[in-house]
Amino acid sequence: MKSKLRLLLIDNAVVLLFVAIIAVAIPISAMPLKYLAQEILTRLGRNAFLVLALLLPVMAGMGLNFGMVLGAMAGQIGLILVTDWNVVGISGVMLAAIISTPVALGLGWVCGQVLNRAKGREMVTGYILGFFMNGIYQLLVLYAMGMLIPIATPGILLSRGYGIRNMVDLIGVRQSLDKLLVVTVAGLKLPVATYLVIAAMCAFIVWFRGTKLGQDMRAVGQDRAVATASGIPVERTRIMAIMISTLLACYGQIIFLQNLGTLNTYNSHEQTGMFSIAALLIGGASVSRASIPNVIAGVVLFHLMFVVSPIAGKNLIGSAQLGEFFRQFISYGIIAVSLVLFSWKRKADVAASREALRGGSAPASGPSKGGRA
Amino acid sequence: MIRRRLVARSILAASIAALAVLLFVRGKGHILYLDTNAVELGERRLRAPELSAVFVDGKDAGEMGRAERVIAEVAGPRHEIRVEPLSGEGEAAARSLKLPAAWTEIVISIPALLAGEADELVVTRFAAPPESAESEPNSFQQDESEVIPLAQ
Amino acid sequence: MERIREFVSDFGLPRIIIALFLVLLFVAAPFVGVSVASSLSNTIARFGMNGIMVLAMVPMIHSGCGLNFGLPLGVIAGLLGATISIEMGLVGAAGFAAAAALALAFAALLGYGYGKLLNRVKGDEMMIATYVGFSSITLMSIGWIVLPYQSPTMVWGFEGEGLRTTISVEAFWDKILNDFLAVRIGERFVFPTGMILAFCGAALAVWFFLHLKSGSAMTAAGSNPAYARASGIDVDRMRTGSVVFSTMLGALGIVVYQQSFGFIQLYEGPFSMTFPSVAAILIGGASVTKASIANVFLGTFLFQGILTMTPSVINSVLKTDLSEVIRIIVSNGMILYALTRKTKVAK
Amino acid sequence: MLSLRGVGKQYNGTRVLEGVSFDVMPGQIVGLVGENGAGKTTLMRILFGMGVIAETGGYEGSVLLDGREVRFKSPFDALAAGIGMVHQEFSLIPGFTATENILLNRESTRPNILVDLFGDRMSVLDRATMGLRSRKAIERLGVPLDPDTQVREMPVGHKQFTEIARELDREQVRLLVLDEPSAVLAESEAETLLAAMRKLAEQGIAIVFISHRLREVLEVADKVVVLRDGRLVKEAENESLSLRDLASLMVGRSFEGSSEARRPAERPSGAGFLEVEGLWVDMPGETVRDLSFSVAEGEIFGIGGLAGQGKLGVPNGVMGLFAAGGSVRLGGEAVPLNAPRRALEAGMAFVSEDRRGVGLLLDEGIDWNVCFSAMQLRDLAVRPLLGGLFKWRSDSAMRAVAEEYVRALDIKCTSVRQRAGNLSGGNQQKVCLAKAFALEPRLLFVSEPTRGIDVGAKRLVLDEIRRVNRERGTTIVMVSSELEELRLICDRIAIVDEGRLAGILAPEAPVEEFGLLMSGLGGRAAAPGAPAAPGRP
Repeated sequence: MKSKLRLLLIDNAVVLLFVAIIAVAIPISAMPLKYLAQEILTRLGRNAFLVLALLLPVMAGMGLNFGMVLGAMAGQIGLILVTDWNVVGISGVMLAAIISTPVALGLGWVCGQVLNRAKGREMVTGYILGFFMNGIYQLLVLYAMGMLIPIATPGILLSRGYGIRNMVDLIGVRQSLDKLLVVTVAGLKLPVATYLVIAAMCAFIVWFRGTKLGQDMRAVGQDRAVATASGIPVERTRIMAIMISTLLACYGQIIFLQNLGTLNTYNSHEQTGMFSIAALLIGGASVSRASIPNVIAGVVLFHLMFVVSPIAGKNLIGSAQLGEFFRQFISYGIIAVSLVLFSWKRKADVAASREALRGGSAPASGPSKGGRA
Repeated sequence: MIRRRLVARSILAASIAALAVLLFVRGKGHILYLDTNAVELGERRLRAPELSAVFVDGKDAGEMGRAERVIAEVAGPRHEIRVEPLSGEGEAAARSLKLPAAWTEIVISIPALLAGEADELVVTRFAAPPESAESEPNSFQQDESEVIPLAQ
Repeated sequence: MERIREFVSDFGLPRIIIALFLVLLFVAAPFVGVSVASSLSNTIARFGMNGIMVLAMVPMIHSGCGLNFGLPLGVIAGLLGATISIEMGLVGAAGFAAAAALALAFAALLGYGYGKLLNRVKGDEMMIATYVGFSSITLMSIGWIVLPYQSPTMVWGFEGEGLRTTISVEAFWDKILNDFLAVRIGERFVFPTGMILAFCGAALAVWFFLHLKSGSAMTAAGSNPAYARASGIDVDRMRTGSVVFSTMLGALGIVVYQQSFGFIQLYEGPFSMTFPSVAAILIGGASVTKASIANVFLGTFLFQGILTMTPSVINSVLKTDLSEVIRIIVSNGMILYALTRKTKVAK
Repeated sequence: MLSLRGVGKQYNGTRVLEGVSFDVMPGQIVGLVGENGAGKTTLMRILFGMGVIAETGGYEGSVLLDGREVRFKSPFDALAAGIGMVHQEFSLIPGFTATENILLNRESTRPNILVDLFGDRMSVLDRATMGLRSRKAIERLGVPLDPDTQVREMPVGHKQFTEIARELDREQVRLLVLDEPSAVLAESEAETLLAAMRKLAEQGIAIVFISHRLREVLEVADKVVVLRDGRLVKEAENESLSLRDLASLMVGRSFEGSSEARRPAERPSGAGFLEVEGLWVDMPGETVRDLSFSVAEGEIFGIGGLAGQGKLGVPNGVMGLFAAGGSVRLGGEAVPLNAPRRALEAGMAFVSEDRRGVGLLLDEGIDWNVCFSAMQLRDLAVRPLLGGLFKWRSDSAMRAVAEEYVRALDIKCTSVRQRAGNLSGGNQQKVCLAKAFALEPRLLFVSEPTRGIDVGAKRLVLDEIRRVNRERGTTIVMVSSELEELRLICDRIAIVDEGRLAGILAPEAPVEEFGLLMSGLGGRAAAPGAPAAPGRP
C-alpha cells in the first residue's frame, strides 16, 4: 500500500511540483481568483487542441513532435488566405481549416519521411526541420504572397506590394468559434463551442486508440522490430502518426489564433511547439507516455504559471521582467528536465530488466533481448 | 471493394469541395457603402430623399441625408435593405439584394433602390480612387525593420 | 566521371552547391556595384569572430557527443567573464586577458557539470543539450537582473534594474585583437591580424591536443566507444573532458567575438550563437561523428562568406532582402542533412 | 506433408548446406539436431523464404508441401501456406496483453464508415472476438496462460507459450517450427512445453523441434534428423537412438591422431595461473551464471559450447566489458572486474569475437588499430614533450610498429594507413591479433578467432596463436564454437552449458563426450543414467 502511494507520488512528481509552485505564487501575485479562473478557462479553449495534437506521435514511439510547427504554419497560411478573401465568422474558421488541410497533410508527409530517415533522433530532427521549414514558409509568405499568389487586400500586405505584414488582424474570424456558444456560469464565461470541439477531439483520440491503426501505432511505438516482423508497415504507420499530428496541430493553431484575433505572421508558430510541449510535460506526460488527462492538467498548470509568474515576480522582487524570464526558464527547463529524466529512466529500465540475470544463483530465466548474434 | 472505396472517397472529396464553396459564399464578408448620391441614368436623375433611415437586415444603419455614405458590414450572399424616407418623399422600400461573392466592397445606391431599378444598378462594385491605395503610412524602410524573423 | 561522382559523394552535394554559390556571389559582386575588397574584408572579420566558436564543436564531435547544441553554456561563461572584467574596471590588454581568463574558468566549471550530465543521457545528447542551453540562457537572464553588478557602463540608469541588454566595450577592449598588427590594404580592406592569429592559436591548440596520447584516446572514444573501453579507456571521462574543452573554446570564442563586435549582448543574445556555429562546421565537411580542423576553417569561411555576401549581392540583384531566408534555409538545411544522412559506420 | 529434396545453399562460395532431404508427416514431431553452423538456421531460412536467401542467390533442390513444390518469397507466404515459426528470441510487444500479442496484426475488427474513406486500418478492434480467439488458441495448447496479462509481467515460460499460441491462432497452421523453445525455460516449464507439443501433435499438427537439449528431443520426438556441416548425417526413428549416439552424431568426426596439440606429457600443468571462481557475467545472449575454472601458466585452454550458452561471456566478463561478478586471480593477484583498464594492466589482453564492433576502429588506419591500445597502456609510440608534461603521439613510430606486424602476420593491405574497415575479414582478424600482441600480455583471451574468415586465413590465425604461446610463453584462453579447432590446438577444453561449466575434457577425449556435455547431459543437468562429466585429465 505504502509503496503504491510512493509510486503514485513519483509518477506525478512533476504535476505536484507545479501545483506547489503555483500554490505559492498565486497568493504572492495577489490576483483575484475569479480573474484567474476566467483566464484559465479561456486559455484552456485556446491551447488544449494544440497540445492534444502531440499525443499520437508519443504513442507511435516518436517522442514529442517538435515538427508540429509545420502544422501551425499550414494553419496560418489558411488564415491568411481567408483573411484576404474576407470570409468571416465561423465560416471563415472552417474554410481556413479546409484550405490548410492539404497543406498540413503534405507537410506532415514530408516530416514523416524525414523522421523515418532519422530513427532514434526524431526529436532533434523534427526540431531542426521546424526551423528549416520556417525558411520555406518565409519564402512563401514574405515573397511569394503578393507576387505569385494573388493577395487582394492591401491591408495585409507590406507597402512594397508583396509579402505579408508582420501582424495580420484576424478581425473577421476573431473568436467566432469561442463566441458561437457562450454559457455564463457564476460570472465566468465558458466558450462552450470550443470545448465541444476539444471534447470531440478527445473522443476521437480515445476511439482512434481502439482502431487497427491505433493498435499498430502502439505496437510500433513499443517495439519496431517486432512490429516489422509481424507484418505491420512500420514506416507507413509512423508517417501516418506524424501526418495526423501535423493536421491536428494545424487545426489547433487555427483555434488558437481565432481566439487571439491577431496573427503574428513570423513568430506565432515558433512559440507553438515549445509551449505545447512544455504544457504537456508539466501535465505529467513523458517522452513515451502521454494521455488526455496530462493534456488538460498540463494546460491548466502551465497557463496558471504563465499568468501568475510576471506579477508574482514583480511583487516579490519588484521586477516584472524577472517573472517573464522565469516563465521562459520554466518552459525550457521543464523540457530539458523531462528529456533528461526520460533518458535516465530508459537506461534504468534496461538495467532493471537484466537484474534477474545477475548474480549466478538465479535459475535460467528471462529472454535475452538483442541476443541475435 | 476498391470501386466502393473510390466512390466513397469521391463523395467525400466532392462534399468537402461543396462545403468549401458554401462556406465561402456564406461567410464572405461584404463592406456595404450605402450611398445616397444622385444617380444619372441617361436622361433621368435619381435623387435620394432629404433624410432617410436605412436598415440592413432589420438593423439600423443610420439616418442619411443626401450625398452621404454609410458603411455596413455583412456576411453572406443575400441581405435585405430597407429604406424609409423620413422627409416624406415617397414610400418606404425594402429589397432583398444578392451580393456577388467575389466582391468585397460594394456600393448600394439608395436612390436606385428607391426607384425600383434593377439589381445591377443598385449593387455596384466599389472602385477605390487610385491615389488612396498608396496612401499607407508605412514607408518601405519601416517595413524592413518590422520583418525581422527570429534569429534562429 | 566516376571520380567526379566519388568526389561529390565524399564531399557532399550541399557543400559543393554552397561553395559554388559563394564563388558566384564573389564573381557577381563587382557587376552589381558591391566592392569585393570590403566584402572580403567583412568576410575575413566575421571569419575571425566566429571561428573559435565553430572550433568549439570539434572536441565534442571527436569524443562522440555529437553536435554541440550546448554552446550557450560556453557563451554564458564568456559573458560572465567579460562582465566581471568590466566590473573590475580593467581596460586594454589587461581587461581582455582578465575577461578571457575568467571566461575559461567559468567554462571549465560549467563544462564539467554539463559533461557529467551528457554522460548520463548518452544517445539523446543533442536534444537535451539544446534545451539545457536554452534554459540556462533564461536562468542567466534572471541572473543578469539580480546579480549585484555596480559598474555604471553596464547597469541600467535610474529606473531600470539589472544589466543593459547590450553593453559597449568601447572604453575597455574594443577591437583589441582586431587592431593588433592589423594590415590595411587600400581603403576598404583590413586584415585583422591579431584576431586571426588568436583563431589560429586556438586551432593549433586543438590540433596539438588531438595529437597527444589523451587526445588520441578521445578520438578513439568517439570513433568506437566499445573499442576504446576494451582498450582500457574511461570513455565517460574522455567525454567529460571533451565537453569541458568545447565549453572553454565556446567561452573564449564569445570573448573574441565581443571585442571585434564592440558590444556584449546579454539576455537573449546567446540564443543566436549556436546554430550558425553548428551549421558552419557541417558546411565545412564535418558529420555528426567526424570533424577536423580543416572542416572548421573551410566551413566558417563558406558560411560567413555567404552571410556577408547575400545581403549585399542578392539584394542588389533582386532588389529584395532574401538574405535572412537564405541564412535560415542554408544553416538549418545543412543540419537537417547531417542528421538524416545514413552514417557509413554500421554499428 | 512437408518434404525437402536435395536442398543446398551457398553463401558467397561457401557451402553451408548440401543435399538435405527428409519428410515430415502430419502429427509428427521431428527433432532437428546439430551444432552451431551445422545448417539448421539456413535450412529454416529457406523454408520460410527469408529475404537473405534470395539476396544471396537462392537455394538448390526443392521444398514440397503436400507434394507440390513451393518457393516462398517472404515469411508471410510461408505463414499463409500454414507454416508457423517460433523464434529463439521473443518477438512480443511488452506492453500488450497475451491476447493482443497472439493476434498481433491479425486482430478481429469491425468495419465502419471511415474504412471506406481511409482504408481498412480505420476499423475498430473487436475485443470480445479477439478474447475468444486467443482463449481458443491457448486451449489448443493446453497451458495455463491468462489472456489478459501484459507480456512484461509474465514469467518466461508464459512468453514462450504466447509465441506458440500466436502461431496456433492461424486456422490453417499445419506445421510448427520451434527454434530452441526450451532454451530459456526452467525445468518444470520445459515439461509443460513438451506436454503442449504432444497435445498439438495429437491434433495433427506437425512440429519441427530444434533443440540442443538432446534429452528433450529424445523424450518428445518421433523422428530425429541430425545435421552436421551442412549435410544430413542421420535420419532415424526415435526408438533406435540413444543419447550417446545422438551426441556423437551431432558433434561429428571422430578424432584421429591428426592432432597438432601437444601430447599430454608436454602439456603445462601446475598451480593455477588464471583462477576464476563463481564468475557471473551479464552479457546479453551469452549470460554466464556460475563458472569456476583454473588455467596453468603457458597452457592453451579452450572454452567451447553451443551458441548462447555463455562461453563468450567468459572473456568479456573477465576483461570487464560486461557487468560481472565473482573472483578472478591472475598469477595469484586478484584482478578487479568491471574495470577494463585494470584487467589490461594485470597483463591480460583480449581478441574480441565482435571484430567490427569491439575489435577495430573501422574508420582508422591499421597503424591506429594496432598501436592504440598499447599506446594507452604502455606508452607505445609516445614521445614525451617538455619533460613529459605532454605525451605526443608519434605517427611515424606508430607506422613503424604497424609495418612490423603487417610483415610478421602477413597482413594484406595497400599501406598501414589503409582503413581497417576496408580489409578482408581474415586480415581484420590479424590486425586484432597484432593489437593484442602489441600489448605483450601474459594471458591472452582469443574469442572466436576464425569466425567469418576463409579457410586459408583460419590456418594462419591458429598458427599465430600457437606461435605466440610457444615463443613468448603467453598463456592462451581460446573461446570457439568450432570444436575441431579447439581440439586442434588446445591442451584442455572446458564446455560451457547454460552459463555453467559442464565439464573439462582433454582434446583427445571421445567426441560424444563433448556432444553430451554440450547437450546439457553432463554435470548438473545430467539425466539419470547419463554418463557423469569427466573430470580434469
